[in-house]
Amino acid sequence: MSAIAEPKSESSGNEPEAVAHVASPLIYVAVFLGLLLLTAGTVAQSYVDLGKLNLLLVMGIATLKALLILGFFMHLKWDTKFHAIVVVTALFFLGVFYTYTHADTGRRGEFDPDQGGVLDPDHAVRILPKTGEPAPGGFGASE
Amino acid sequence: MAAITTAPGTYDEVDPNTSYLENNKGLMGWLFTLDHKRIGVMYLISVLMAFALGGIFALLLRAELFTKGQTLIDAETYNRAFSLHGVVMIFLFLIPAIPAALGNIILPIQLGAKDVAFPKLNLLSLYIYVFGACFAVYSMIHGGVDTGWTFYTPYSSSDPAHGGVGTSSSVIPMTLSVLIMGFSSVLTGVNFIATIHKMRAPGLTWRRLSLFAWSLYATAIIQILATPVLAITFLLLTMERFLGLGIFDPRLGGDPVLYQHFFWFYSHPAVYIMIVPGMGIVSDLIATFSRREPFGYMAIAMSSIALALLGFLVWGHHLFVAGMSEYATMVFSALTFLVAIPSGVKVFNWIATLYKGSISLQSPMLWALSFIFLFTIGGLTGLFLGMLAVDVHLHDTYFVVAHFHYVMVGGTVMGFLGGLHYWWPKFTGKLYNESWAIAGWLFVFLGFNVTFLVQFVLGSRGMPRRSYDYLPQYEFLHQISTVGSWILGFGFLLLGAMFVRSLLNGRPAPRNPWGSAALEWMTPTPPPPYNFVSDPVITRGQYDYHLATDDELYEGFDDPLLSHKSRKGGVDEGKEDA
Amino acid sequence: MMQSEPSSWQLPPAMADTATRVDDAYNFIFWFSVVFAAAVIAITLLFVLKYRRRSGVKSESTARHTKLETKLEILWIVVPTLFIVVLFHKGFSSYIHNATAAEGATEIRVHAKKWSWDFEYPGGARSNELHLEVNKPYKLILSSDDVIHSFYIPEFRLKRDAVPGQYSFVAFTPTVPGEAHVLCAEYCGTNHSAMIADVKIETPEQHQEFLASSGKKPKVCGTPPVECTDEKWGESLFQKNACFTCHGNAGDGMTGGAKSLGPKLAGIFGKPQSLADGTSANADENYIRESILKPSAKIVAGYTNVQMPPFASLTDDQLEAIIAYIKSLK
Amino acid sequence: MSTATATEHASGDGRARPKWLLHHFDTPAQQFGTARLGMWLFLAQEVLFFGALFVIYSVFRASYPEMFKAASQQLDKIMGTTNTVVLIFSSLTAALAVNAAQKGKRHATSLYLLVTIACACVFLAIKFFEYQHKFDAGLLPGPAFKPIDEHLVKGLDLKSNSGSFFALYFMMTGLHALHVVVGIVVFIWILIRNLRGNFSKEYFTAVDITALYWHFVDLVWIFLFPLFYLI
Repeated sequence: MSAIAEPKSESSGNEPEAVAHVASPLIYVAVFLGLLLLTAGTVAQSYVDLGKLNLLLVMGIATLKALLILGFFMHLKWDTKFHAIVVVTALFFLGVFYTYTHADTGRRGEFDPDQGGVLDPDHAVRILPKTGEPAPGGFGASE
Repeated sequence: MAAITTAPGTYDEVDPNTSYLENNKGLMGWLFTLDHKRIGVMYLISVLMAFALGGIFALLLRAELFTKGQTLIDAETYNRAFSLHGVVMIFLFLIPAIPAALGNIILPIQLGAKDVAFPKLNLLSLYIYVFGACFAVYSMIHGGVDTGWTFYTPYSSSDPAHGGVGTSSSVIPMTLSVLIMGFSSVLTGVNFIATIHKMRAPGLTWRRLSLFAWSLYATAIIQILATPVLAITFLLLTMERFLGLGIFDPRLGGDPVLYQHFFWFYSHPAVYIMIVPGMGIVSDLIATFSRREPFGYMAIAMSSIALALLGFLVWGHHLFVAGMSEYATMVFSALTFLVAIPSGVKVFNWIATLYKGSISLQSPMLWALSFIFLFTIGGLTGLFLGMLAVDVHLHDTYFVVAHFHYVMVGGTVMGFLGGLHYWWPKFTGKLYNESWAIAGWLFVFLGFNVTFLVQFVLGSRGMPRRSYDYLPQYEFLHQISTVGSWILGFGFLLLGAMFVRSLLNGRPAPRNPWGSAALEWMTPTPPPPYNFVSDPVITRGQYDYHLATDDELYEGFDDPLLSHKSRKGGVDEGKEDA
Repeated sequence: MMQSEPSSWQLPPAMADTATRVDDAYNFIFWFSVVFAAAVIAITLLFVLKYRRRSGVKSESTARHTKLETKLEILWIVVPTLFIVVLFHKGFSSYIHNATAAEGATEIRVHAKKWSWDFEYPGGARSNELHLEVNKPYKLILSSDDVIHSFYIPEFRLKRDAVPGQYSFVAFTPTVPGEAHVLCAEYCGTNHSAMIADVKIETPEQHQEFLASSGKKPKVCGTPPVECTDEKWGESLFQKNACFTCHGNAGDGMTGGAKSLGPKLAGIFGKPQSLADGTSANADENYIRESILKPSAKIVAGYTNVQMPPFASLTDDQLEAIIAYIKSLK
Repeated sequence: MSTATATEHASGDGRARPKWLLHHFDTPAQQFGTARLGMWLFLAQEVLFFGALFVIYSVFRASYPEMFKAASQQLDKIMGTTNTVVLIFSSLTAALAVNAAQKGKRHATSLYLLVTIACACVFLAIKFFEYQHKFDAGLLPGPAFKPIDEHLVKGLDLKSNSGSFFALYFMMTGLHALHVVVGIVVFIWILIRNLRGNFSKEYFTAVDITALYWHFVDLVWIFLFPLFYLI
C-alpha cells in the first residue's frame, strides 16, 4: 500500500482521506481493449441504417465507454463516494436542462399552431398554417 | 474547561502575534499574497467601487425619469445607462460581493482552517475578476452596451456593420468581460466546496458548521454548475456577432428563444448565488444578536441547499410570454412555486429564533431585520409573477423591476451591509461609530422603500420597463421614486463616510465586540496570518451560548445593558433552571 | 364613451374579457400578501420589543424544543405547499382561458418593426392604429421584422412577444368602447419607449366607417383637425409612422439639436442629392417613393445605412400624400 | 503556549515535514484528497460547459433532422475513427503514467507521458487536415456556408441552413481541440517536473489530476465522435 495512505487523526470532522489506489497495469490494458471493441462496434453500426435505433445504439455504446473510463481510468471505482456524487449531480442537472429545453422547443405550437407557427424544416422557416406565409425576420430575411 | 482547547505546536514560519495586516506589509505583500483574508479585502475594495459606479448610473436613470420626455439625457444615453447599471451591479458587484469578498475573509476562520483549500487558485480568481473588469471598462469607454444586462438576441448579436438589425454598441468586449468573470466565480465555488469538505478543524462536524458556511456551500454548488452554461452562451453570442453562426440569430437559421433558455438557465440560479449567502449572513446575525442557537438549525441549512437545487428547475418563468410552448409554461409555473417553500422556511425559522431571545438592536441586527421585512415583500411579489395569468400582465413591467430590487437591494445588499458591519471590527481591527451606522441605516431603509414601493403600482398599471419616456399618467409616481432614490443615495454616502472615518481614527476593536459564541470571534482581532495562534479543536457549536465560557463571550464585550453583576454570574442563572 | 372602473386602484381600466380574470387572480394574491406580510412584520416587531436584551436576563436555549421544532417545520412546509397548489391552479386556469382564441375570431396581422406597430385588417386595409369592434372576438397574429418586440395592451392585461422568424398570437374580446394603448414591453432599441400605437374600441357603426375609409384620404386630418388636403394627410402620416424620430420634425434633419439619424427632407424636392457612393440622384417622386419602399437602395452622403425599415404597407394614395407633403416642405 | 516546531507536529509520525506539503495542509493524505476533489469539481463544471453545447446539438437535430443527416455525411469517417483510437490510446498511456508514478518508476512515467503528448499532437494534426478540407469545401458556419461542389461528397442535397450544423461542428470540435492543446501544455510541464525528480512514491498528485483532466477530454470526444460522424 502506498505510504501516504494513513488518514488524519480520526477526531477531525473530515471524512476518511482519499486512499490512492494502485491498480495493476493489466486492468488498464483490459479496459483499453474493451474501448477499442466498443469503438469498432459504434463505427460498424453506422454502415447499417436502422432509423431511430441508430441514435440509441450510438448513445448506449458511448455511455458504456464513458463508464469504463470513469470507473477504471479515473479511479472512481476505488475513490471516496463523494467524487461519484459530484459527477452524478453534474449529469443530473445537465439532464434537467436538456429535458426542460426540449419541453419547449419540441412542443411549440401544440396547443394552437398559430402560437409559434409550424416549422418547415426544408427552408428552416416557421410558416403560418392558414396562409403558408413564412414568418418575417426569419432565415435568410436580411437580403 | 475552555471550549476551544489549544493543541500543541504553533507555526514557526509565521509569527502568530502579528496581525495579517502587519505581517509582510507593502504592495508586493498584498498583490502576491496567498492569505485568503487579504484576497477577500482586495475583492471587497473592487466590489465596493463597482457598487459606487452602479449607483451613479442608478441615480442618473432616476433623475432622467423625473419628468416625461427628455429631462437630462437623450434616449441613446439613457439606454446605455440602464444597461451598464444592470451589468455593473450584477456581474461586478452582486455575484462576487458576499461569496468572494466577505466569504473569502470569514469562511476559513469559521472553519478553524489556516487558509482556503487552494490559495493560489484563490489569487488567480481575483486576477481573472480584475482582468474581466478591464474588458468591461474598455466597453464602457467605447460607449458601453444598450442591450440591458440580458443581451437578448437578435438585438445584441445582429451587427448592423454586417447588414444586421441589432445594436451598434460595443457588445463584444462586454460579453467577453462577463465570460471571463464567470470563471472567477467558478474558481471561488471550487475553492469553497473543497475547503468546507477538507479543511475543517478537528471536532467541527457538519452539524457544528456556521449557517453562513452552509449558505456558501450551497452557493458554491450553483457557481460550479450554472456558470459554465453562461460562459457557453456568451461565447456563442460573441462568435455569432463577430462571425455569424446561425444558432441564436433567426436571420441565420437560429432561435432567439433558445438563447433565452440558455441565458436564464444560468441567470436564475445566479440570483440564488446573490441571495443565499445574504440569508447565511442574516442567520448568523439573528443568532448573535438574540444570543441564541438558531431555531431549526438543520431546517435553515437544508433550505439553503434546497434553494440551490430548486433554483435550477425554474428558469422558464422568465419566458412565459416569450413564445414558449404552453406545456413548458405550465411545467415552469408549477415548479416556480416550489422555490417559495425553502424561502418561507427560512423566514419562519428566523422569527422563531427571536422568540425568547435576548435581542439587542445594534446596527448589524437592524440590517438583518430589514432583510426579513424586505425579503418577505420581495418573495411575495415573486408569487404574483409565478401565477401565469398575472405574469402575462406584469411581465417586463416596473412590477418586475420593483420585485427584483426588493430581493436584490432589500435582500442581498442589506445582508451584505449587515455582514460588513458585523465583521468589520474583526478584519480591520477598528470599531465604527454606532450612531452614524443607525442614521445611515435609517436613510437607506426609508429611501429604498420610497423608491421602489411606488414602482409596484407603476408596473401593475402597465408601465413597461427599460423605457426612456412614458405616458403622462405615470409621471407623478416616477417623481416620488426619484426623490426616494436621492434619499437612498444619501444613505449609502453616509455609510461610506462612516466606514472611512472608522478606518482613519476608529477605536481599536476588542476580540469579541458583539459577545458572539461563533468561532471567528475566538481568535485575536485582526486575526494572525494563519487565523489562529495554534490549531483549534472544536468542542461545541458556533451558537452554543449556554456552553460557551464567560471569558470567551465577554472579553471586550462592553454591552451597556449587561450590568457588571450578571457578567460575573452572581446569581448563577447561567445553569439550566429545572 | 363609458370608461369601466378598474377593480383595484392599482390596475388600469379593464376593457376586455381577459382582463377580469387576471384582476381576480391579482386581487386574490394581493390581499393574501398584504395579510401575510403584515403578520410577519407584526410578529417580528412584537418579539423584538418583548424580548429586548435586559440586564440579567439570558436567552432561553432552543435545545429543549426539538419535538416542537420538528412539528413546526413540518407545519410550515406542508401548509405553504397546499397553498401554492391553489395559487398555481388559479393562475393556470385563467392563463389557459386567455390563451385560447374563440371560434371564428377576426384575425388581424400585426407587424412589429423597429419602433412602430402596423396592423393589417382582413380585406387588406393597413393602419398604424388598432381599430376594434366592441364585443367581437379577435385573434391578433404577431410577427416581427427585425428584433424581439413585445405586444402589450395594459387595459386588456395581455402581452406576447413578437419574435422574428416566428408567429405568436393574442386573443381577446373587447368589452368596453374607448381608447387604449399598445406598448412595446421588450427592449428593442433607441426608441423602444416611443413604440406606442393607439387602440380604438368602436361601436359597430364607427368600425364600419373606419373599414370603408381606411387607406383613403379622410375628410378631416391633422391636429388640430382641419379639412384634409394631400399635404395635410401626408403630414399626419409623417407623424403617425414616426418618420420624425429619424428625419426630424417637419423633415428638418435635426433631433435634439444634433444631426438626426435620417437625412434632411425639407427643401430637397427637385434638387440633386449627392449619395454616399459618390453618385447623385435627383430627388423626384420616384426617388422618394423608392427611399420609402426600399430605404437601403440609395444612401445620402454623410449618413450611414442604419437599416431604415421598409414601409411597404403604405397604399399608393398614402405614398402620394407623403410625397406631396415633402414637396411642400421648404 | 508550547513552542514545539510545526514540523514534528504536522506530519504526525515524527519525520520532518516534507518539502512538497503546503503550509495550510496538515497531512499529505489531506493535500492529495483535496487536490483530487478540486479537480473533480472542476470537471463537473466542464461537464456542464460541453453539456450545454450537446443540448444545442440535440435541439437543432430535433428541428432539422434531414439537414443534420445530409451535412454529417460530409465529414470524413476514417479520420474521425483514427482520432478516436488515438485519443483512447493516449488515455491508456496517461493512466499507465499515473500507475508508474505511484510506484516511483520515474523513467516509465516519463516514457508514458511522452507517448501521451505525442498522441495528442497526432490528434491535433488530423483535426487540422479535417478543418482544411472543410475550408476548401466552403462548409463553414452561418452565412459563410457556400458549398463548392467538387470537394463535396456527391449525391446529397445539402440544405440551405446547414450553416448551423457547421457552426456547431466548428464550435464543439474547436473547443475540444482547445482543451487538447491545454492538455498538451500541462503534460509537458508535468514531464519537466518529473524529469527534475519532483515526484516520488509519496507525492505524485500533479500527474494524477492531470490524467483526470485528460480522461475527461477523451470522454468528451467519445460522445462528440459518434454524434457528428456516425449518425
